[in-house]
Amino acid sequence: MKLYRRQRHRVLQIVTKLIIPFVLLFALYVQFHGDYGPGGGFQAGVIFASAFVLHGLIFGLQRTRQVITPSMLRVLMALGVLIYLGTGIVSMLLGGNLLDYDFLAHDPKHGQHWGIFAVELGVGVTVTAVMISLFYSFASKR
Amino acid sequence: MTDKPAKPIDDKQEYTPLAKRFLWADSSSAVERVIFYLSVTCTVLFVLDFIIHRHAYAPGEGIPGFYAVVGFVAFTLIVLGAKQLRRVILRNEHYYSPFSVDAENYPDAGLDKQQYQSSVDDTHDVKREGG
Amino acid sequence: MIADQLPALQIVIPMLAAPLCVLVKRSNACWAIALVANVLVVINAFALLHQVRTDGVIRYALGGWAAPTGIEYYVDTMNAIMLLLVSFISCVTLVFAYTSVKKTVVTGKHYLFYAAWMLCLTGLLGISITGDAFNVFVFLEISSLATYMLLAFGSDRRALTASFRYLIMGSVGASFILIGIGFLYAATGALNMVDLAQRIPDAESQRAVLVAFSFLTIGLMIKAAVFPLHGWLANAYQHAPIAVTAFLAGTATKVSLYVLLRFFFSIFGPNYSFGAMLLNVVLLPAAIVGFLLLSLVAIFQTDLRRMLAYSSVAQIGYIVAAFCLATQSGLTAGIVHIINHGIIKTALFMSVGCIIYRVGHAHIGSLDNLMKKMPLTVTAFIISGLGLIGVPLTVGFISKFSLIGASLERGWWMVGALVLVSSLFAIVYVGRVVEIMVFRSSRTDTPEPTGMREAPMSMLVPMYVLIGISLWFGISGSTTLSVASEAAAALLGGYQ
Amino acid sequence: MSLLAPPFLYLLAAVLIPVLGSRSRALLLLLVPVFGLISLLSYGYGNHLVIPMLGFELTFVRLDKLSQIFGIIFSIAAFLAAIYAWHVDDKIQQMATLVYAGSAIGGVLAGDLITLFLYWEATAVASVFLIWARRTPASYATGMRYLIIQVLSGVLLLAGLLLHYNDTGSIAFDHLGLVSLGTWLIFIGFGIKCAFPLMHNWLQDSYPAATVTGTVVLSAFTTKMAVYALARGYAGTEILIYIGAIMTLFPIFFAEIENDLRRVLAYSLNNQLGFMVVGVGVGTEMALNGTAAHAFCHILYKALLFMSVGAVLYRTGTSKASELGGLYKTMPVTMVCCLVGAASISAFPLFSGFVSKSLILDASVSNGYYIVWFALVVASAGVLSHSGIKIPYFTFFAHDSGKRPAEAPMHMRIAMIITAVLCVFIGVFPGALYALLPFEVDYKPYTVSHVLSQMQLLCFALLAFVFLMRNGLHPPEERGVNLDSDWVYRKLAPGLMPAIVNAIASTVTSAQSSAKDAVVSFTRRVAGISRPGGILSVNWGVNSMVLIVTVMMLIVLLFNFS
Repeated sequence: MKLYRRQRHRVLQIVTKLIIPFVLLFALYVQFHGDYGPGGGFQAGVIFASAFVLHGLIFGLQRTRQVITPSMLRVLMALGVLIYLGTGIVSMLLGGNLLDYDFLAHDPKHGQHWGIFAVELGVGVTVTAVMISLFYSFASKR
Repeated sequence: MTDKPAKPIDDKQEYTPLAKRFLWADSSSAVERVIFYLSVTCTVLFVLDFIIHRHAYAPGEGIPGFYAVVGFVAFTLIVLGAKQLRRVILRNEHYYSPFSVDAENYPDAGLDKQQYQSSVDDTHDVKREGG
Repeated sequence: MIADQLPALQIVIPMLAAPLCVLVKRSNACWAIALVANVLVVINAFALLHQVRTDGVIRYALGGWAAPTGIEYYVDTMNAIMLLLVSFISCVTLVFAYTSVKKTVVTGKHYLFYAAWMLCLTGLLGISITGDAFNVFVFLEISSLATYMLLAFGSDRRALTASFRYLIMGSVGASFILIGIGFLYAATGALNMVDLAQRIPDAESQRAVLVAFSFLTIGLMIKAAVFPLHGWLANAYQHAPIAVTAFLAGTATKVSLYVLLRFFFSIFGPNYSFGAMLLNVVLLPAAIVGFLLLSLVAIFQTDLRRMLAYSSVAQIGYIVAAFCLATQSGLTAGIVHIINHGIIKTALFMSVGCIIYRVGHAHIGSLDNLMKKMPLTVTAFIISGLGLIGVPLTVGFISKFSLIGASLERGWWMVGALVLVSSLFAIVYVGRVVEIMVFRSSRTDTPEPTGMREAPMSMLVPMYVLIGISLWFGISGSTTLSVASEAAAALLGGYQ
Repeated sequence: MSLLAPPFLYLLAAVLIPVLGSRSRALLLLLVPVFGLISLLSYGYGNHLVIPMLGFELTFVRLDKLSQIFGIIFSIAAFLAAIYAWHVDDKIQQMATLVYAGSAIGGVLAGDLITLFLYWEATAVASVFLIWARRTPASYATGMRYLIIQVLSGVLLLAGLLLHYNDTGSIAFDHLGLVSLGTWLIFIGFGIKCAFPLMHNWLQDSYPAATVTGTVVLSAFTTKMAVYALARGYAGTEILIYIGAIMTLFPIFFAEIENDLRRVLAYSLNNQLGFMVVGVGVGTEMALNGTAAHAFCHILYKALLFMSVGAVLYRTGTSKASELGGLYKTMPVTMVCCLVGAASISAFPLFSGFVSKSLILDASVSNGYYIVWFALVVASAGVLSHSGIKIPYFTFFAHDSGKRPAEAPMHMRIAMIITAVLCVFIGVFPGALYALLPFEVDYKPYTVSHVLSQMQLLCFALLAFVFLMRNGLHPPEERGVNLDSDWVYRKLAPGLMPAIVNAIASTVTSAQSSAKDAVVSFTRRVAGISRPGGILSVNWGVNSMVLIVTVMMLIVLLFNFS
């Protein structure tokens, strides 16, 4: 059977397609479980990005770039920082110091929870975006 | 660059009245006469020293003719001394160049070189050089 | 309420501006965002300085976690001055950058340029404001990474190598600092500066503290470009976009010098640094040789930016020498010179920027008769050049006057005398440029570039703002002197 | 109101220069000294304008009779120079003139050492532009030398005042005396500006390099400000008497053989300063009166001489005696003014030099300094030789150079005539000058014995001149450069001793080549390592930078662990 160039790694491609959702899911787990157990934005971001790296390795950079474009990455990078800082600013607006999560909810404990959640989200988004764009720039021939 | 005019305007009649009063400086006989007057003045001053009692402060100042001798001798020694000094320290004009102004001409931009014209003429006829 | 949040706002505002620039992406809008953020930061810094001078030290616990546990921002007169200086210089250079960046930086990347600028500003302000030793390192890295990027925006290909060299040296320096902080943590178990200052006297004899001290010395010397470790500076300043050079020349090395002050005076304490540790045996010779030798080197440079870069290293030598006196008046002199040199060197680089904007290069030999074409720019260069020399009624004189006075007071005659000798060098290197720009008539063999005119207003105005301030500080020197001497007292007094 | 104090008025006007048109600038230059003088005279004696600055109380106007007379003559000099420079259309020169004159006046009005220092440096920086304004490479080099020496003087003053302040806790500028290292440094700082022997070259080096009008301005201020400073701080310091005596004598010889007339005048300026310094050194009321009076007269007649030589330079393009001669035919007004100046500086009775110089001579003799007095008498004869005879004779008479330049422009003639009239006026009515002097004057210059002795001295000196010319003994004017002590730093140091090394090495033949090479290359090497591409300014590679870091780390560790 003559294989077209795109079909050459069919097995890998199909397996990858199966794996990627789980990788993403695991990343989300690490992300949102970060405030209770081991994990957090940094790790989650890397794992999340690794799904895209895998996609890029198997399907080629071109297709990954279509999935998540560099300009989108740039937006995500900025967005992550904004989420992080936004949390801090909101806590300031609510009467606390910068990043003082106690003020984010009525109960300081809940506040801490929400605060860490938001901040880790911001970190996660930025790390994901940065990792992927690092991959893009190393993998591209230019 | 030459500063000499092609043909010096040298008609003595055209000099200003003030300049005409000094034309004697070009005639050697007049100069001789001036020197003669100078000698007479000197003699008179020297003789006066014996007649008039000068007030003396420093030792020796009261000796008649003190200033005359000092004036003559000091002047002579200074000139002769300087002449000897020159033998030691005179160097070519380019000795320090290009770091010294000795060897260069004054830049024309700062000058207004003009040749003399008789005062009868209008100033706009003045011939300019350089610039 | 907002008065309590000033220390946080100082960092948050520029940090917020950076991602906004990335999102907005339009060149002019980015510039506007950055400028607005910067103006707010200046006002904020001014308010902080005022607050500190009236109410005393401000301690701001991040996240509400009190000092030894959490990170805190610690503001006394010393770093309030630094905050104001850095944010102000950034502000004026940013205005200045508007026109010049359009010419030098590739059009599509302006938003990255301004974002990097804001990050760099964040880093520099963060270094100045934080009261946590590890946080210093973090902000140092933020500012350094942003700086590498800003340097690489230079239109010249050599900008890349210059940036790379700075990257290597900057990383080496930052690692040294990190290692130093790590050792300190190992020895004392503290990262908060106030806490460190209290614990170090007990741990003084430990090897780890000694090693930490040595690593910090070298690391900070690299970052501050003190004499033998200044190699990265000349290239970086020469090839970076000129607005960046102006910005960095006024701020980056000064902030590193501030960190040096913090560590050696507040944390280790002058008795330890300059008594037990013989810091002046290393720093003082380096500083003196630096300001003598590099003033000499500056004389021979052919590129204006490079000349000013070497002169910067020489000026840093003055500042470090002043620190080494380790007295109240010595520190005052050093701090005053940090302020004054920051202002005049920025103004000088701005005037060079104007020249490059119109002439296209900064080759000293072919700037003849520039006075005719760009009188305002050249006048600015002359005025700030006089300040660099230390002519009376300029800021440079205030600095030099207090430095020499301090060295005499300490009994170190030679330092004062050598400072004067190197001022004579400064006369030569500034005078040479002035003579060419003002008096040397254009050579006839090169064709006159047509249509050469004065630099645009957007470049001239910020430059003259700085010059106006420098003249004001020069004429009424007591303003800066009194603030600086408060700061020096705060440093020598240690943490309350 | 305080902005209208004399020094500030000048500085304010200087700021206006760039925005004014050509003629209004010249007019401003003319008006400022007038208003400055009015403003000066409107102040009462005492301290005014005490402003806190640099953490000190600085006194910007301290008016007493000593500073007043200097302030007045500086204003007059600025005014005359402005007339003379009416034609100049050069913002830089005009600005420099204003700043320079203003800071010189500020210097004499300064009530404390810091203010004095501020103006001291300002004069240095402003005046160098008058030299650079010639706009030639040579004038640049000369200006640079001048600037460095002037700033060095300021630096010494600064160091001295800091030491003095450390010693006494006072920055007041009153009598200092040579009592400590600080006051010695201040003294040397003053001495440099006052062109003490062996520190004098900057004067002869730079004045001939300035512009036509610049030299006139330069001649008035710097050195006289130094004389004032000495009179204020070191009156009665005996060493000054001998310094002054040497200053009056040695420049005579150099002036005698110098070819550039402006340099002749610079040497003669030096010689006249000697008289003033002797006066300061004697330090009695009469002597200080003499110093002030002589400074007053000297500024006028020296400006007059520089103006006339400048006018010649302006019209012919040269001020070299060997290129000039016979100019009286076409520049008679200039010639007559020059003669008045020459007569004044030679102290002929009825001219200004006579009434001021004799004060100093009498002060020195009545205090028993006979040798110094004799030196001054000899120097008086010497003054006649170079300024009295040489300048007018070789410029306007002597052999005809064939040059027929036009008469000096109208404004120059006006300036010269006013100055000449002032010289004669002071000579004829000395009372007017004496009224301005710092102390009560009880002195009659026109006594029979005094006039007689002076006339004898001068006439016989003239006779000697005739005698020497007749016998061909007078040195002819030759183009060339005369060495002076600046040779040390202009030739010896830069060429750095290859000659000496050669001499030593030739005796020690084995060491010859290596030693010579070493010394010759030393200066080059200093420049070599500093030039772009030299080791100090080459782009250091990452490897070498890291190596340096390592070495530094080792050093630091060595010190910290020892």
